[in-house]
Amino acid sequence: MTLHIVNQSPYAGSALSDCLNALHPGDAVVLIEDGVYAVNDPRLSASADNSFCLGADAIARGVTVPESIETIDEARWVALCAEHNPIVSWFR
Amino acid sequence: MPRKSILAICRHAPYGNALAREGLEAILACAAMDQVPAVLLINDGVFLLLEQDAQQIGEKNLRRNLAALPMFGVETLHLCERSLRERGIDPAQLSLPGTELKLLQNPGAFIAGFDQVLSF
Amino acid sequence: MQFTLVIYGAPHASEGAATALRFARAVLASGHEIYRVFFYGDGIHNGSALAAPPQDEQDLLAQWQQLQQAHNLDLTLCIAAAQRRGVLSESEAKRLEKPAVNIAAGFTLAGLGQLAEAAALSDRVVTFGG
Amino acid sequence: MENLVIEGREIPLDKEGFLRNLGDWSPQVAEALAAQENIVLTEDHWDVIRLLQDFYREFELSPAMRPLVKYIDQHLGPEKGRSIFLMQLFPPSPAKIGSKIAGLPKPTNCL
Repeated sequence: MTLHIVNQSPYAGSALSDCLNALHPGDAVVLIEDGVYAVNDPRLSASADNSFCLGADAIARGVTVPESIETIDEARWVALCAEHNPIVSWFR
Repeated sequence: MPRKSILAICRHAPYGNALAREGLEAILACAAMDQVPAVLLINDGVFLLLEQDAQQIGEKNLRRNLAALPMFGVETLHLCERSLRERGIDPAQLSLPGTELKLLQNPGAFIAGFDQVLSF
Repeated sequence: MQFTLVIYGAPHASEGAATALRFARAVLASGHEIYRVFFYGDGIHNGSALAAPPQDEQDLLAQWQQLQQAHNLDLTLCIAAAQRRGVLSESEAKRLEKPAVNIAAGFTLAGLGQLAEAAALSDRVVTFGG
Repeated sequence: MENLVIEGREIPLDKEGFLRNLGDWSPQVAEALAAQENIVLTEDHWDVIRLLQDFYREFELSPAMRPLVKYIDQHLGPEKGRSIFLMQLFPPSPAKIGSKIAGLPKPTNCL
């Protein structure tokens, strides 16, 4: 199962939608950096079964993460990377 | 070296971002090292296939670099059909000498089949 | 598990390298290993010895160097990307007839083959976009 | 590396013996560059030099060993499309030495 990492605000570019268009059932999505601005994006909840958000990046930006998305720390992010294969980054 | 299946995803348009050129360079280098990757052009990466005259802006022609892939052992290019349609490109009009162009309807399933992905 | 990190962002220009540093620490703290950190594109600027950020901002170079020393990390700058952007070792500066050397201690210049090799030999490759 | 002098005109070379100005290339310059590598150009050398230049025009890349072998195989046949053939012509590093003599850009030291 693929782990997708998105680091761009959905308002700034297409990284999130590009990612969601390449999602396979069971894949997971991790929002990091400006990607955390996507926590309330309806497309995310509609397409992704498993969504995660890097807590430090959300707190740093004053973004509140809804309960539908699991807030994770760096250790959990690493564990997700170990559990999934391959890992794809969507950026800029 | 142990065999790992490697996929290179190119999703940036040529010239506006160095990643289009440097991504291709990385693909050529992997292939020259006998780690021939599969290549997927998706999102703006499909623009690499357009006929182009980069001399106009003092750049080297990236479509020509792309055309070198078969010499390095990459004989198939995978294209995201949706990305082409969204950009008004008719897949039937595309060709690259020496290269088989394969359209993908479901890039997610394709990506999931690899061990490693290099994103450019 | 062996991780390879690929970094495209210049320090203080994009967040990628700082995020990668946090990720790298977490990888090591979780008992995994880092096979290589490969700096590509603008990411090669992370290996410039001449960066001098203000005292009240994070010093990414010093942090990479500390981590490198503590864990004997392989920090590789892509030589082609570095030549274009002007991060040179002593031998490259000599070969290319350039007036200065600015690669930081702890970093090495090497070819893209090192990325291919890392992709083949590590268990996971994680890209940190610019 | 000392500069070349061809018919009274000075052709500047860089430290590694590559042309500083690629526009200076001519068959005579190629002979002189080859002489610096202790190579006397034969018809086989010229076939490869022309193919190196064609490769560069076609792909805008200086070829690495593997693609060069494949390209030569396509144009001169399998007898010559072998690394041993190239090693004999342009030792010890055919892609690099051949590119230098053919007047292609200096490789980026990448591989």
